[in-house]
Amino acid sequence: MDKLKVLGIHKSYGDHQVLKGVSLSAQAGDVISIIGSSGSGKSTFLRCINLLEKPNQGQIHLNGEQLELKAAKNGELNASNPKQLQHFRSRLSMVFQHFNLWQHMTVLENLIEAPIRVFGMSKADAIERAKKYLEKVGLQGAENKYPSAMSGGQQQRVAIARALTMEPEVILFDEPTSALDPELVGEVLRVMRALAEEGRTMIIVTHEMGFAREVSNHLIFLHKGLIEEQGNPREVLSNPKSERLQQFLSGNLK
Amino acid sequence: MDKLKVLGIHKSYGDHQVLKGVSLSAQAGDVISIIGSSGSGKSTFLRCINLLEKPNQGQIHLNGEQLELKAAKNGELNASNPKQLQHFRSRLSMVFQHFNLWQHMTVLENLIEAPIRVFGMSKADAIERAKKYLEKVGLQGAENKYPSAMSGGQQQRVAIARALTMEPEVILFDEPTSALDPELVGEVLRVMRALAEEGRTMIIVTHEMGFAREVSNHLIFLHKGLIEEQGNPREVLSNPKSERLQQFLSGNLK
Amino acid sequence: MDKINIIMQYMPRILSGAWLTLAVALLSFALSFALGLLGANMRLSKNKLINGIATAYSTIVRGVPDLVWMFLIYYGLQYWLNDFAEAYNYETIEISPFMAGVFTIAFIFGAYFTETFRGAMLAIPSGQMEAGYAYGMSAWQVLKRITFPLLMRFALPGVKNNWLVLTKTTALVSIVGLDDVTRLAQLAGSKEQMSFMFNLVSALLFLLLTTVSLVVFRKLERQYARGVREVRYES
Amino acid sequence: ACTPKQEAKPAAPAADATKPAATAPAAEAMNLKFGTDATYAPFESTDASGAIVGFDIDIANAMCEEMKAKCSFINQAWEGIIPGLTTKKYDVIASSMSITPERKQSVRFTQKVWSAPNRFVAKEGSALQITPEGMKGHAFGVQQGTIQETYAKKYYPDAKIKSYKTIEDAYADLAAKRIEAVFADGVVLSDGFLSKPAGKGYAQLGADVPNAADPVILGDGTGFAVRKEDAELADKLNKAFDAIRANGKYKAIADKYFKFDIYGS
Amino acid sequence: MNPNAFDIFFRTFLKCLEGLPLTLLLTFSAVLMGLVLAIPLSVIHARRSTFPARCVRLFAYFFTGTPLLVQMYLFYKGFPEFDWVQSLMETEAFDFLKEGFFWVWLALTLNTTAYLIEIFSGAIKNTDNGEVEAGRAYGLSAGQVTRHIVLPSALRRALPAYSNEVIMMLQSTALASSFTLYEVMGQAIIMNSETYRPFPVFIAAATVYLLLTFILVYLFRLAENRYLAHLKPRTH
Ligand SMILES: Nc1ncnc2c1ncn2[C@@H]1O[C@H](COP(=O)(O)OP(=O)(O)OP(=O)(O)O)[C@@H](O)[C@H]1O
Ligand SMILES: Nc1ncnc2c1ncn2[C@@H]1O[C@H](COP(=O)(O)OP(=O)(O)OP(=O)(O)O)[C@@H](O)[C@H]1O
Ligand SMILES: N[C@@H](Cc1c[nH]c[nH+]1)C(=O)O
Ligand SMILES: [Mg+2]
Ligand SMILES: [Mg+2]
Repeated sequence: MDKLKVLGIHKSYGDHQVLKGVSLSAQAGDVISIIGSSGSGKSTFLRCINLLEKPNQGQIHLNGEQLELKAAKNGELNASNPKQLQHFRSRLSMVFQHFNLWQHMTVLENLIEAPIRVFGMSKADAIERAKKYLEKVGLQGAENKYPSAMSGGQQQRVAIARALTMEPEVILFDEPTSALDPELVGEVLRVMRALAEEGRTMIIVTHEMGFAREVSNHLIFLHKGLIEEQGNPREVLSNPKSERLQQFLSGNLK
Repeated sequence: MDKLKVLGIHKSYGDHQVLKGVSLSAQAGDVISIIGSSGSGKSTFLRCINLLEKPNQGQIHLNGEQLELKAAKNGELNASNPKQLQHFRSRLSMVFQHFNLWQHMTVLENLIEAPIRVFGMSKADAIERAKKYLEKVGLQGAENKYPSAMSGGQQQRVAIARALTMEPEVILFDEPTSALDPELVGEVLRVMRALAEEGRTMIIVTHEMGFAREVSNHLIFLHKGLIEEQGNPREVLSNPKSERLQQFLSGNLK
Repeated sequence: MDKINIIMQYMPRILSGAWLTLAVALLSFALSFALGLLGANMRLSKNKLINGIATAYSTIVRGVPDLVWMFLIYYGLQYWLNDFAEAYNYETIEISPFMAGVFTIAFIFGAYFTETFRGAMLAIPSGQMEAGYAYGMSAWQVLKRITFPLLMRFALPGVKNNWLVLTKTTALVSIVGLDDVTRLAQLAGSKEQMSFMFNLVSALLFLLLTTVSLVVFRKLERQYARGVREVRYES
Repeated sequence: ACTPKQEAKPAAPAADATKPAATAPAAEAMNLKFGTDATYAPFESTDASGAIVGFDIDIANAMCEEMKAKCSFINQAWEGIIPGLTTKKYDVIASSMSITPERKQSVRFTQKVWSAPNRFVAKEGSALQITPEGMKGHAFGVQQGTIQETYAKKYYPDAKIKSYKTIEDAYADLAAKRIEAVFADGVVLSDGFLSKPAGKGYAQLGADVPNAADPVILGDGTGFAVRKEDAELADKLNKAFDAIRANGKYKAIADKYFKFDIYGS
Repeated sequence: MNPNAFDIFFRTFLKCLEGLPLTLLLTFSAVLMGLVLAIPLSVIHARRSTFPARCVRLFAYFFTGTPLLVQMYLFYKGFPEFDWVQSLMETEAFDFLKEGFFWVWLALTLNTTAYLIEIFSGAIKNTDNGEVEAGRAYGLSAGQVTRHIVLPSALRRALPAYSNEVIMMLQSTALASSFTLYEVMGQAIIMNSETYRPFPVFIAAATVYLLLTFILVYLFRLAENRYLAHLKPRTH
């Protein structure tokens, strides 16, 4: 059974059609990279998966359960059952490009907030779990720091730990390294590679071709709101079929 | 006779002894570069020369005239005669790392302010002179712009023109290019090279070894508040004697 | 001293007036705070009508003197309520002078808080809220745990300023006849021909309130500054 | 036409709305609220504790006893005293309000409660003449919105007339020598000012100005006032007043305050 | 409501216009005098902890920490109690002390001075230290740096805050109506005690103030465009 199945997502902003029917399915343990030029709709697609952006058409299934959607007046699909949406979101964690750590909370508070509020976990349990994942990203001992007192790479690792603490079934990454300088990129990639080896299901929007090649088992190239090409990353990257992708890759390597 | 002679400058902040006796003398037309690692006291030394920073010990002579100093209670030397200090400063112009242009004045107003106030020059004369130097730095026609509407390189050139309009005997530069991006550095270096060729007396704190080598006829390497090594720039730079300087230069070139 | 004695005689009553001043100030602060949150949300609404109403409210209120509002609402509100009651066949709704004063000040400062909170809301990066939703927190949880604490951080300087101005504006209720410090001290001063001393007393009581408020706000600022103080300066 | 759309949104607590309106036919004890501007000693003022006291208050209480009504008093600045009545903050004005044709357009008066002439006071030995010529260029004070203000503006066009929110403010400016005289209800000036420590060194100026000098402006004595539609209440008040006039309560109260006949002829 | 509400509104509106000159006189004489006083005082205020600086701070603390209305009472009613003020009031030359105008104006002026001191000294302290150093480095004297560099720059940056303060002052003049002055609000109060119709009366007054405020806002926007040109973000 598919862990995550997303079918025919359409999304427009006013007249501008950003996604024209994008689908994806991931088995447990799949790592799927999404690449594409700026404005091709990568972030929008990722944000439609957990309904941070409301699609105009499409279906989202998690573990075979379909997210109930109903159309609003303006044509956007909303969750008909807020509880179900919250439940879906809690199993589909997201790691944001700009981290979006809560500035008024310490690292530990950032990690335990959602498990406590969403799962009703006890504080002690949440802390225990949080520490485990903090260690996994190599930040043991940073529990009581505030995000503003950390470097970009550290912040991004906290953001990953925050997502992990939810023990989600799927993790969505939106350009997890692009806000970082090259030195910090290394830190984060190391952590993500470890996650991939653990067999987590991940969907990653990225500009790092090298990373896409190394860790993902499936690669999607988005162009103008459609999947232009997809398949095994090594094959696709070394032997692109479509002209678009060839062009994209040549620009990307310079 | 020495144009500028500075003898045995000592300066401490609290317990922290920043300068431990630094001397320098410049003939007319000398271009002296001062290099040294961050925190070695370069800026402090330059600022002591025109008493923006008050030294604890030392003498300053301009054209053989000694600046009268008297010790204040806290051990700092103050000018005993404010008029003499103003006079010294008007002949010793400074160009700041961060330009320090007066934001509420146009370029022209920036240039004529000091000559009018300090020399009591007529406005018409001051404008004439200002235009001449504005042209020299390649900014003719920018008279009525506000600094905030100019690029960093342009602003630094205005700052140099402002110093020149005072027709000073010595110009002090504190890292005149380090606030600029590489593209803008070029603009400013071109102007400074032209000044050196004109035979102006200049003291330049810089991180640009290439520049120090090309335009200055004397180079001073400051280390921990003392002159560690000095001499002809080409010789000193290609053949450093002290270990410190060797280390500094190796770090600097990577 | 004779004068001191006279002042001490009036002190209990003046202090009761100070208490009333404080009550008016705190109540209208709470109301205007809520009104400001509402107004700010309206100001940020994409609905043109809602936005327009809030914009008109904040512009008009701030363009008319407090005293004019005081008279208008103090005397006018009851007319309006009566008309309303008649039209819908309710019993007459009565408002006491105290409540009228509180409503007036709340109405005025609601406009100032609208602007304060609007600015603060714009200053919160939207990603902070999105992160909450993305992990399955409910709208209410996000508001309470994420938006509000951050809002307070950005709004606190404005809130402080509004509070300080508001406490001083309460003095206007004396003009419509509420027995606050200002009025009681003023009347006592007239009666005893010691206006200077008595008005000085009320001035000093206000100064005390200002001073205490400043101390309290410094504490609050420290509390809501969680996570801002340790800014890291790179290199 | 001028109903405010936006203000007043903070609606009053609805719980208050359950109180019975005073106009409702009262089978049992009726609740009556009186509005008064308690800055007008000896008729209405506040004592050191802040309680509202005075002749009008005592009379009103006596009438309430007669009507078996429960009475309370609300302090209201003079400028808002009629709006306060029409908006039902209270049901009766008991505040030395002179009965004038102009006011009758807005409120319904009871019969006369007391009547006395108007008067000037000034520094003892003042050489001022209270004729229009004598007052020319001189400053004197009146209370805003009173019959004396209207009268002064009409008959002393060349004087500097200053209007004050309360008569006490006028006394204060008299003491500060900002004005040379105060023009107000005579009894108020004599009993509420001249006979008090603050009035030391001041005296009546010239002769009394009787209400008959211009009855349209000065009216004929003061009365209590109710809303125009409350004819029934006015009736009750009139009956109660007749009763205390008849049973000597009025005289007892008057004697406590005055050595002369405050009811007037 | 009553059909003649409009009539009362228009009559009051015209009546309020009679009070307009006094309102404007109070506002502008106070803000101009306040400006003149506040500039030197804020220079003193910005100096660290000298005795004069402490005095100025105390002054500002008192006048910003207490209600303007109380200050007006203090001046209008309190000061004439002093014998020397009394005897001054008696003399021909100081006759104006009897009028409410002077005391109300004084309270308005000192109040706005205090607020302006806080505004200006804040702007002075925010002046870029580098610009100050540049002035000194070219031989300008301390006084010249203050007069020609610091103040022109600080006062321009304070312009938006100053315009706010002027608008606040305009509105504060309404308090003068409590001190026998018939400015706009005073005229409205007269109309109220004649008509007993607070709604149309005070809405008329509100309209006058609102119009005045809009005009001031417009004028200050023009001034800001002119004097704050240098703060505009770069346009290329
Ligand atoms: N809220 C919005 N309103 C209108 N247009 C939007 C909005 N969000 C995104 N868009 C548009 O949708 C298109 C796709 O945006 P999206 O952010 O998904 O691109 P992307 O592939 O993630 O690009 P990048 O690599 O730059 O992040 C862009 O043209 C963008 O301008
Ligand atoms: N106002 C001050 N108070 C205390 N210490 C100071 C002050 N100014 C400078 N210092 C200290 O003096 C030392 C020398 O500073 P200076 O600015 O002269 O160094 P520099 O050689 O110019 O370095 P850089 O290349 O980074 O500009 C540093 O350690 C600095 O921390
Ligand atoms: N009797 C006068 C004056 C007064 C003032 N307060 C009460 N009464 C009037 O009705 O106008
Ligand atoms: Mg994106
Ligand atoms: Mg330096």
